[in-house]
Amino acid sequence: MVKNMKYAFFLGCLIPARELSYEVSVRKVLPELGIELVDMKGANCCAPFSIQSVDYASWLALAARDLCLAEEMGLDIMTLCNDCYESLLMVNTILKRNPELKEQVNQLLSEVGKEYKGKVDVKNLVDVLYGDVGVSKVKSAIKEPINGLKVGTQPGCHLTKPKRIHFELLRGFNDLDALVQATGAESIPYERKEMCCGGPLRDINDDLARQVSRQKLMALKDAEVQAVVTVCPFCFLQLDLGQLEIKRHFSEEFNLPVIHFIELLRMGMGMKLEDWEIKAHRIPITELLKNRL
Amino acid sequence: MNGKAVLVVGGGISGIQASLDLASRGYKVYLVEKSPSIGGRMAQLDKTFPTMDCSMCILAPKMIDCSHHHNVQLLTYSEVKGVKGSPGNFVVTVLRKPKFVDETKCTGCGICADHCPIEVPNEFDEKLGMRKAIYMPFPQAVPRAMTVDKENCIECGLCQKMCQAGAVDLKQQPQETELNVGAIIVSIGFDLFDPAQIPTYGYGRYKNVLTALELERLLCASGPTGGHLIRPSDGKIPRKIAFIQCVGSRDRRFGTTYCSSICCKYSVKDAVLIREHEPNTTVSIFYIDLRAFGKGFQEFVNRAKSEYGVRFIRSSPGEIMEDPATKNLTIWYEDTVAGRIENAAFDLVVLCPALVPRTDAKELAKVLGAGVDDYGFFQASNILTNPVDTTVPGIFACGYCLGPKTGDIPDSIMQGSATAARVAEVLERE
Amino acid sequence: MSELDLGFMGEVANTPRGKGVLLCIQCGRCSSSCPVARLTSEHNPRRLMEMVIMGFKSEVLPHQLPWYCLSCFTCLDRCPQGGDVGEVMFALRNLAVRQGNIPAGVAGQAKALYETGRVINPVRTALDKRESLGLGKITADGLEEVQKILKKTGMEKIIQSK
Amino acid sequence: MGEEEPRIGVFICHCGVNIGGVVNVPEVVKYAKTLPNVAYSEDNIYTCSEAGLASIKEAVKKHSLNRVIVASCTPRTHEPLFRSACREAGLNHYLFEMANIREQCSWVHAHQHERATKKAKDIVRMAVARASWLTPLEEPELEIKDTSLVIGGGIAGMTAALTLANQGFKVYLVEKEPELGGNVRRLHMLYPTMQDTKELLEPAIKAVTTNKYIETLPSTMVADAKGYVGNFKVTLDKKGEKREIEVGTIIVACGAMNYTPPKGLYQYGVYPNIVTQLEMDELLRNGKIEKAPERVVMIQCVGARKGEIRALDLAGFPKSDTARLLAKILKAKKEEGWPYCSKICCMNAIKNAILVKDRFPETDVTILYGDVRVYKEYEDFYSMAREKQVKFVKHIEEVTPEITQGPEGKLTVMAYDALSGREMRLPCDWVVLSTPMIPHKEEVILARMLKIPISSDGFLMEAHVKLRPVDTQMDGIFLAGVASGPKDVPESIISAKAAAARAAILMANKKMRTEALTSVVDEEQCIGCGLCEEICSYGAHYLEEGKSHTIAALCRGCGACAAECPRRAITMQHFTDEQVLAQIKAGLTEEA
Repeated sequence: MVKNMKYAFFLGCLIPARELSYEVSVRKVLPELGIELVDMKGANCCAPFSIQSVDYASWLALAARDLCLAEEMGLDIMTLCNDCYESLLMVNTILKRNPELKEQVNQLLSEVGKEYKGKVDVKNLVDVLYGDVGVSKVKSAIKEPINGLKVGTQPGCHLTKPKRIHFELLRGFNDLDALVQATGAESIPYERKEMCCGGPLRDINDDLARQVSRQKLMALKDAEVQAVVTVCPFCFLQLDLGQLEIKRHFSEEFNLPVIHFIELLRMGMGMKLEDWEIKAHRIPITELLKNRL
Repeated sequence: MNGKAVLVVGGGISGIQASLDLASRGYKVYLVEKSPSIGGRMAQLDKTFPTMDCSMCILAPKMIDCSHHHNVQLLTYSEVKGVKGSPGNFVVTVLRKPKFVDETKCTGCGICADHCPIEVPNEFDEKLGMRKAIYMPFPQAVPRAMTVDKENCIECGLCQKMCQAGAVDLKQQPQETELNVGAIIVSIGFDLFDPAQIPTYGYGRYKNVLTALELERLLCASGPTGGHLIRPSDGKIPRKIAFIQCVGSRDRRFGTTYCSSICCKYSVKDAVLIREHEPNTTVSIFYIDLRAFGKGFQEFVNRAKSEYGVRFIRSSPGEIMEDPATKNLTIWYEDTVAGRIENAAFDLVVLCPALVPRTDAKELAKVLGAGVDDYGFFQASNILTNPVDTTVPGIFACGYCLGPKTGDIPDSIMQGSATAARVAEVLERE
Repeated sequence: MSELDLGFMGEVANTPRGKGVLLCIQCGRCSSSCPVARLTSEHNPRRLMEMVIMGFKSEVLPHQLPWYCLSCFTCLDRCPQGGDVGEVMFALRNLAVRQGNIPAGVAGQAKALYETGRVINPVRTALDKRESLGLGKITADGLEEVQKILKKTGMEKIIQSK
Repeated sequence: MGEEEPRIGVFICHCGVNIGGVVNVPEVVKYAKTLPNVAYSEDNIYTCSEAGLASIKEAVKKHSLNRVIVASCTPRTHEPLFRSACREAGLNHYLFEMANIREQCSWVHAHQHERATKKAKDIVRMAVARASWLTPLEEPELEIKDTSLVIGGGIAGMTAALTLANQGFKVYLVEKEPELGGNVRRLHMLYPTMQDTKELLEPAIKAVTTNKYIETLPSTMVADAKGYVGNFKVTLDKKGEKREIEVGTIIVACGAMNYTPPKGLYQYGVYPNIVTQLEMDELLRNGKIEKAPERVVMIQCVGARKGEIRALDLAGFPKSDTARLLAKILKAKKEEGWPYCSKICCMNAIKNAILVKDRFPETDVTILYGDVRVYKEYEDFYSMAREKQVKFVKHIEEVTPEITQGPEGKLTVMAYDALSGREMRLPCDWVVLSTPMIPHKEEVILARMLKIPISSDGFLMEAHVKLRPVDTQMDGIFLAGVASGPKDVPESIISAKAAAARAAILMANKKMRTEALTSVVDEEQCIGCGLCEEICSYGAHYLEEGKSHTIAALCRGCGACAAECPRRAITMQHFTDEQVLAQIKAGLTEEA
């Protein structure tokens, strides 16, 4: 059975603004694996946790509006950012289960001529690669396996928690590890894998945010990994940029390179990173990947 | 003997009590037990509160009473397959699984087991100890006869050759027996919630995380370690032990919203036993609400605190982490009264899992046509006024298969006697 | 000693994400699992639930307490009662915002959302880079609709009041 | 000594490793064989196992043994078993003797293998010396009357009476009040179903009063009880009108009462709106709370889980004046509180909280607890209350909540919230105290009359708290309902049915055998001084024509009379002077 490999591509806010290299890699790699991405014209911000903290109804309505756009396109959504993913997924789940709430949200949406019907699904990059493409196909696409690289993966909280939502969709905690292994790299288990990167506390209590990241980095260091592999751009930012901040505030240096999973996959598929993309990593990756860059 | 017969399904303490009361009252009793021996959960325990009697020592006489009573017929290693009829006239089909040993010939000498080459984990010891493929689950088993575990048997025939009584019969076939009975009592007991369902506690991954029943076997003089309290990873005596309450109990995630009723109490007992076994070992009990209700328990808790120095911490820990090198365990918890989040290292952690319905409870309920409650326990026809009647007239239930109806041994015994009374009421009325 | 607010628990419980507070049995699994609570004694989700139950409204809403939560949802997975502590935090923040307690960072994002339809906007150099890489333009096609929605829900007022 | 020479068989048990791991059992066997009159000895892994018992029977036949000794554990649990093995082997079971080398040897000397072995030999030698003097005894057979007396017409008593009547036994149901129903009458609704108590009581009362086998005797007390299992003679007193009945069994379902705090405890009796849960139940039932209260505060464990009663106070059960002693303790407890958890108060408080909430949804109900002990499925009842927005607050129990009254009669409770570490000021309209269920005076009088011991918590004591929860130490007398400790309705019903089942066994069999271990009076020696009658706790001695006589069925074989008798006219069967002295002498003799 041929799966529908065409997605409404939800970029979110952070990636197009600050992590262009992520976007570029996704646009390069996914078509090679038979995934067609269609940009969502007129999409708004997913209403992440900061916005949810302000107002509940606005969250539902804004996320539902994005879901409506996908419904109009007749496509399931694929996100890159965990925040976007969780926000859209939760609203989709809540509204599908609660007709009364759906009615209220549609009342808000009628204001802008939209109606949420509950016809599309929300997926994340990992879901698409693991579930649609499949680990074996990913593996067969690897031309230059990343052998010998020991990494710790950071799936990020909102890819897997709360379990009652994610497990129902049969999306597991170890999907990312399977994909990492498929590239030839080794995913090393470490304590506190489920722990948050600390990012959400940025701008609220920067010091605490850094302390959380520090705990996570210490656990990774203890497991003697060579790099961290992330999916979520916020995790990436927090762990990558965060190391510089930790150095500044705690005089503690981890020097642990952080890599987007898609970059790992891209290199494995034999597509070299460009110079500006290498430099987008604040913790240099040149030493680690010198033979592949 | 008044010629009327009763079927009791399940040979634990409440089934035994019901059987003995009915048999002494003059009824013929068929006691059907799924496993090779009667005795049930109580047989697995080390000591019982508050007299600190050795559990087996006070149970064994009752088990033997059952086997000696002229009105009791034991049908061990057997299962109920079908029920027809109505109160006063049930026809029950019982499947007698082959033990591959003739119970009438076997003396239980155990020479066969000495020569059996196959060793497998012993279910009676919660798989902490080993048994042979031909075995008796425990030394005081009733009936005292060996059983061949055909799943693991390689049919080498050594047991047959060694048996001087000629009791081993590897060609024995399953038999179906039809019994005519006036009433039926269900007393199939409970299973334990599998703590591996709460991955943050590491049961199954961490060697030194045990269930409370496993601990009972470790403390028991006839258990796999001969009563020496040692931890599984390295055989050393644990110096710091923690008990964690409500592992699966009071938990909506698994549908086990009820309180299992016995864990707080047995934990305090185990803690005191441990302190008596190993005075240099400290014990901490992590609890949410310390449910020391029932005769003498509050006083016992007070003594555990003041005389035995058992530490009680009001907290349900978030997670346990293992040091891969030492296999020591770190518990992350919040002392909720102090409001402090802390972590502490322990040598051994004992989880107190919820008590859940037997895996075959639903199947048996179906065979009997009896209802089960939301949790899967046998439903009482009226929890206030008819607490030991099932939803089917003439079929009664006692012990933990009714759910955590306070659940400890005296309650199980009272329920066993109460079902005997109900049976007499029904059968004498006719 | 602050005066207890009798209705605070009910107020929280009646919000869409706050019902979990009624399920809390104060077991402490959330607090001992919370990555922030392990770092600072200021944040303790279990104690926060207790303060809501008891009605310490004036100690909860005007302060930073509900804003320490990472929304990592570890507590949601571990709460045996399905008490959804992390969700209750959203309910508390929603109420806090209505009392004017909104951290600058959050207020900034909300403002950006209203003005641009996005919470984070690219700087000039990023826009140039996009163009040079041939990536699509960032448009404000949906902005008008976003503003209509935010006006309708009343969030616009909150944003403007800051 | 009997006519034939004693031929003693000694069976020494390893009890797995319980004994075998400490005592050198084979060595003890070897030693036993050297003792006088020992014809045979062997060791067993578990003598109590079927194989062990079979071995005893075989040896009795093969070696013509006429005395059997098992050296193993305690006779308390295992003597009946070995005795029946002897019987099956054709030996009078009073020719059996037990030597305890586990509790009295291997367990207490676990680390001294050699000395433990020596002690085991001593114990076995003593048993052998005694066994040589054992004589066969016959157990008297008693007729059991198939009528029963149930004391107490509460839910437990009515259930027990109906259960027996349904089996065709005649039952006298005695209730001190003019109406049946007991404590449940005072309740409004029953948790967790929130069923009206009438729905429970009315059908039960109707079933009892219309049952042809039950004679209901309201406004009646038990004035006196004599006799023994199968043959009790009970004097009933209905407002001065005496009547004697004869019954085979007695079920005590005399209930308990709710503890009323003394004036001043938690300001009870000082301010008007401070009530117990039971009083609150009545107020709610009668619609006495008309105006919606702003807040109701409930305080758990008032007078419970407090104070210590030393078990010693009640040990022994001396005849002298138990009632006085107990009254003294009861009084002391009233000041200090009761040490046990009353088990049902948490659910009771929740029930009343829900009733208040259902009536006045806007009223805040705050329950101050130490532990929420909602065991079994009552957890769901607790959840239901929380979903109705009842507040549960763990307070620091060590600090007694302070209750004050403001100007307009408004109460204020000051307490510490243990879980937020904050002091709380709770202005409220009602304070409800959850007080425990406690034994009442009639129970103490009954206990004395029926010679049932009382446990350290003041309730009637079971024969064995674990294994015989509805039996008493007195054959033919059983316990039902809260007489033996706090229980809720379903638990009371279960215990009543259990008691009825146990009583029915005796009555259905119509006869039973009793222990032969009783006192025997040598009339020639007896001077009729009456000391034995006075000392006996069980009423087993009586004087007639200047001589003492023993009622065998009542005698528990304690030996107090034999020790007290100035003329040594009393012999304890199975513990004769010869037997005991031989044993002591052997104990003082060094190992050969």
